Amino acid sequence: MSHWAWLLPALPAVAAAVGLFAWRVIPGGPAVPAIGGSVAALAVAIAVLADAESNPVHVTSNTTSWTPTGGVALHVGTRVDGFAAVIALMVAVVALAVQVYSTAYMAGDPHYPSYAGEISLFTAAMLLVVVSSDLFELLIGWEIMGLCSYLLVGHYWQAEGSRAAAVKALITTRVGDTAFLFGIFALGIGAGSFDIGQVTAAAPTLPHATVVAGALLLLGGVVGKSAQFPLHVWLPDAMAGPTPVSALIHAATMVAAGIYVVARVYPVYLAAPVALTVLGIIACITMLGAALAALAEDDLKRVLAWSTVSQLAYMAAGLAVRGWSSGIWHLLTHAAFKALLFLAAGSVLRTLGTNLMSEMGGLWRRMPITFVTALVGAGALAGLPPFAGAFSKDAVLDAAREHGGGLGHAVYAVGLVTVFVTGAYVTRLVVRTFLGSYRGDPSIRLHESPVVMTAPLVVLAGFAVLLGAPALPSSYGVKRWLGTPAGTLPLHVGTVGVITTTVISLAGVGAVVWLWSRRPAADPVEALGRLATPLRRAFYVDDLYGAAVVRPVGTLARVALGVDRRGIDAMAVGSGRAAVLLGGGLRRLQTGNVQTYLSALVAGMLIVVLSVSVAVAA
Amino acid sequence: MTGADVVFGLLGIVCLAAALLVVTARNVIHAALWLVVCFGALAGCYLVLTAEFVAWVQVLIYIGAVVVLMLFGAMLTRAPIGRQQPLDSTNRPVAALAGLATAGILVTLVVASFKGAYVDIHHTEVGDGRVLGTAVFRYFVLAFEVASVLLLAALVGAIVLTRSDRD
Amino acid sequence: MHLTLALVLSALLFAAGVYGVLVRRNAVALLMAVELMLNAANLDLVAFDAWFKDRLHSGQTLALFVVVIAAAEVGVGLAIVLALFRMRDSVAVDEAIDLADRDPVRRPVEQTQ
Amino acid sequence: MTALEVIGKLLGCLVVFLTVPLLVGQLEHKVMAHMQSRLGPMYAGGFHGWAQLVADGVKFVQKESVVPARADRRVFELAPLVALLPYLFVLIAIPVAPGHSAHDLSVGVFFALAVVSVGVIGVLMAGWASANKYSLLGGLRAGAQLMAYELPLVLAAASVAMAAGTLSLDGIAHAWHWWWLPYQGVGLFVFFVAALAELRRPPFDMPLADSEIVFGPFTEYTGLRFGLFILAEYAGIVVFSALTAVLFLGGWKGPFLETGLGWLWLLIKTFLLSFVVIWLRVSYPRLREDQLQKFAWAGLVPLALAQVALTGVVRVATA
Repeated sequence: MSHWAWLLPALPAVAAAVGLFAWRVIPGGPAVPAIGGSVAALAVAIAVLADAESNPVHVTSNTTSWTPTGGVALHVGTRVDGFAAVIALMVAVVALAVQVYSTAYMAGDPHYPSYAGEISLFTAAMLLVVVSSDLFELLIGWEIMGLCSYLLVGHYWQAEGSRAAAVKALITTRVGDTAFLFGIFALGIGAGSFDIGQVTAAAPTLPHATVVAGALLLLGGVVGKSAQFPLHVWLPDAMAGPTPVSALIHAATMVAAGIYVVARVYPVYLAAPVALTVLGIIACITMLGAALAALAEDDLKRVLAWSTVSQLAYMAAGLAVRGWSSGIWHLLTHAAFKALLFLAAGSVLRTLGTNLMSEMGGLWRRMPITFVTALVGAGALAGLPPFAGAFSKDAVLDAAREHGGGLGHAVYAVGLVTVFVTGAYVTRLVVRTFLGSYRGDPSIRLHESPVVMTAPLVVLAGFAVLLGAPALPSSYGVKRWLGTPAGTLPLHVGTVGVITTTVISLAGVGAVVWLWSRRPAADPVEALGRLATPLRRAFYVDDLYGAAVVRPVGTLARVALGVDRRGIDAMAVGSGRAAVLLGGGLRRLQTGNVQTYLSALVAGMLIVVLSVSVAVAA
Repeated sequence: MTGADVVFGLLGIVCLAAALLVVTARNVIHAALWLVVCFGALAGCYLVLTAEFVAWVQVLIYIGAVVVLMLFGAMLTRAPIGRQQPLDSTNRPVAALAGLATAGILVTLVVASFKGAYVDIHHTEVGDGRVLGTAVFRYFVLAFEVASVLLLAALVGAIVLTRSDRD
Repeated sequence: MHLTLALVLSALLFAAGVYGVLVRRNAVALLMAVELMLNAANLDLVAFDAWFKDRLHSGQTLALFVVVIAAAEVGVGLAIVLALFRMRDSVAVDEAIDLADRDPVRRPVEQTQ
Repeated sequence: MTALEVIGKLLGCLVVFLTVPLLVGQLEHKVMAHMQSRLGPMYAGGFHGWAQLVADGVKFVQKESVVPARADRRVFELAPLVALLPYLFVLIAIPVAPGHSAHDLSVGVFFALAVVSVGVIGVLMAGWASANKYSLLGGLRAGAQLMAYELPLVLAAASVAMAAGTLSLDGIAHAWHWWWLPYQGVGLFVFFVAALAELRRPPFDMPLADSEIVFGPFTEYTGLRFGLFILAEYAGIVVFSALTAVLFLGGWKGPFLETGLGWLWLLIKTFLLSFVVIWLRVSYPRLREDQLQKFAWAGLVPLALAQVALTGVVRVATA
């Protein structure tokens, strides 16, 4: 079945083409190809995964020679192993959940056809990244994702903020993508092939400088796509898009792609420990910073966005400390519970029409299914057993501890602190949203969302539990598919570790609950007093960028525009005016009176005759 | 200086004076009538130059038809008696300059080029009907046919142009 | 007789025609001036015919053709003049200047936003 | 040819010019009168009023010659002469006997037609210079009529010139045979009718049309100048009758005494044709302007072209 892996990106791509260009002639409307494409992708993903189970290690690489470029050959093909199959399945599941959910969530949106088509394209692009066997092929999917994120974040293009967020997402990720492209060049030319298998195989034998440069440059793209410090700024703003899009971007596709690429070419990073160290440092900064930012954020979706940034840092940290399978496991569990949380947030948002937690509260009575599923997601996020997140996060921390050294200890310490902060902000989120008394517009009739929206919630909640629970004794299921590549630490979940993280997390929970129980109407973060302000502003990174990059660039642009208008345009306009002026003189000659013309004619004739006769006489 | 020179000179003076009156007359009918005089004198010049047939064609076509047509046209376009509408435009200085320059250059040229050239009119074949008929229908028959087609085209064109759209 | 006599007369007739064509505003009078120029050419043709003692009498024959063409020209020319008169009640050529580029269209040079 | 001879011939022409039209005029008076069952002039001069036209001439000379105040004086005064003189010139070319004319031109037909076509300018001048709308209308009609009938006239003359193989009037008369009557009959008809139109004689007298536009170009003329116009009309009749006689009826040819009394034959033919002209005046009503144009373009021109074609075919066939 792995020979058919190319169907994974192809089917959603066809669905996207049909949905974008032919939805008018489809009976049943644009939702049919959207959901159909997702279902088909899911079916193929299951089949591929089943195949991968019988062939646990690298299964197939259908490489076809592409256009001869004269340089390093480009290929197109698929490369499926258990790891890729699992990720593909995850993408397919989340995409299907999002598509189903969207039919209700986006009901009545005039741009739903393009929306659904773009989601399909997005899915196709992510699946292309997952199954591609060539770095350039991967890059194509990578860039299409960037385009789709731009389109989907800017879905409400009528709103100024939405457009700005889309542009910000695109430009920020482009900064990383540029480095990514050069990383591909460095590795591909160094290895003499862009084929992922050959690149990874050649990595240990390559010159150290090449590997380090390639790994670091690739890291640029990873940092951009996976929203790690310092290119994390686009992700919270990307909440301007529709909530299901957020779920898709933050759980299964865009941000996962960065982590996935690092895992995919992991032998390169193993050959360049410096890059892993850099990744670890970045992960530490991002992990704690984003969690703190989430603590002070009032916007429900932005809280989730910051939490995504923070959790992605866990995955990056896992990879950085050679806990390869732990990072991937956390990617899987995170995909489930984060998609769940976003969709739950969307459910709330659609009912209330606001993102602000200060206008929520006490929703659990009216929206019980949303509340319960959100609680599952929150537990997973906070790292509380028996939810999946607890074990995968603990696996990362275990790997860090096992890795040891400065990096390992730092990751472990920061990870534990972040666990506390995570418990706190998750609790704050739950109590501010679902508990207490309703603080919003009283005219809104609170009600549960339709079953089309709650059903994906329930399914994802099941995944959020199941992805962790069977792994508890030995993490067998995950291990079987992922395996333990050479040079990485085996997946290990220690009982002591789980208890430690649970206790620390519960401490964060308890602190917030205590604060809330004293003043139920107030925001628990106010207890931090003036310290809350830098958190709310996300440590002023945006302001820094604004001052250091955006404003100078803006000024430069304005200067360029001014030069263009007053200098270059002035030349064009001036030449136009000059022509008009000059023509004005000539126009006087165009009197319409034939005798004027004739006078000129006769004069010219006389001059000719005169000059000729003078010349002849001379 | 022979008699022919004298006759030609006198006719030329008449012709030229009439031509100048044609282009300076204040009244378009007067101009047309001076044109008759001019063409008549010119026909006389042709006779002196032994171009008999051309001379009478000149009279028949130019005086009998062209000038009549012009008089006709001038009357149809309400040529007034006396001067009411100035017949000349305002660019008289330019026109005078152009005319004088043309005259000066051409006269200088022809005098310089043909000084002393002599036409022996007593020993030239008289251009009567037989001679011209031979020339036209033997040597210039193609041009003759073309000219007849041209005339037909002009006839059709004139009819089309003057037909009012009402009928 | 002297050829120059005829040639000078022709040149002067032509000059008179040039002057008339340039100065006349009445279209009919203008046509008359054109006829003067054509006749000047005719006189030249006939004079050179006599001077050359041309056996084919091309000069006189061409003069005949010029007469034919002049007749056609006057016919069509007067038809145009009559059409002009019917259209605008005037045969002044300096009033028939509809083709003049008179009104300077001040097209605003596009304002860059 | 001595100078005296020339002067004698020219004087002869002048005498003919001054007498024969008067005879035709007198003839018209009497013929019309008798056709209309009346006597006509009976008293002037005694016998059948033979001196009536002399008396008329004296009257014209005596009368005041009025020039309208707004008229263009010089053109007004010149017009009768321009109308009259061409006919005088044509007489020079008419051969009265074999080889005898005042001046035999090799292109006589052309000369005659060219010169008579100038006469219309006089009418146009008179019509315009009178500053009278009737006169102008008459002038315009005259111009249009001349342009319409000039073509068939020239074509018919061209036909007979082709048949004779010469443009000389004397040559044409020489070449004439009695069977040319049927051969050039159509040409004769066309030429004569077109000549009537050229002369603005009834039934082609729209330019004058006394009942419509009060004598058209001649409305404002009085005295001697009016007399000159009348004289021009009769001179025109004589000239065109003589031309027709020379071109189509053999001119000085007759059944006998051709060489001796050729001029008499011509005179007889001329007077016969003049009689026909008068006869037509009495017989036919005036045509309408559009009928006149249509008759010329749709009737005479095709006929003349057919005649030219016939002549051409015969010439080529017998060559």
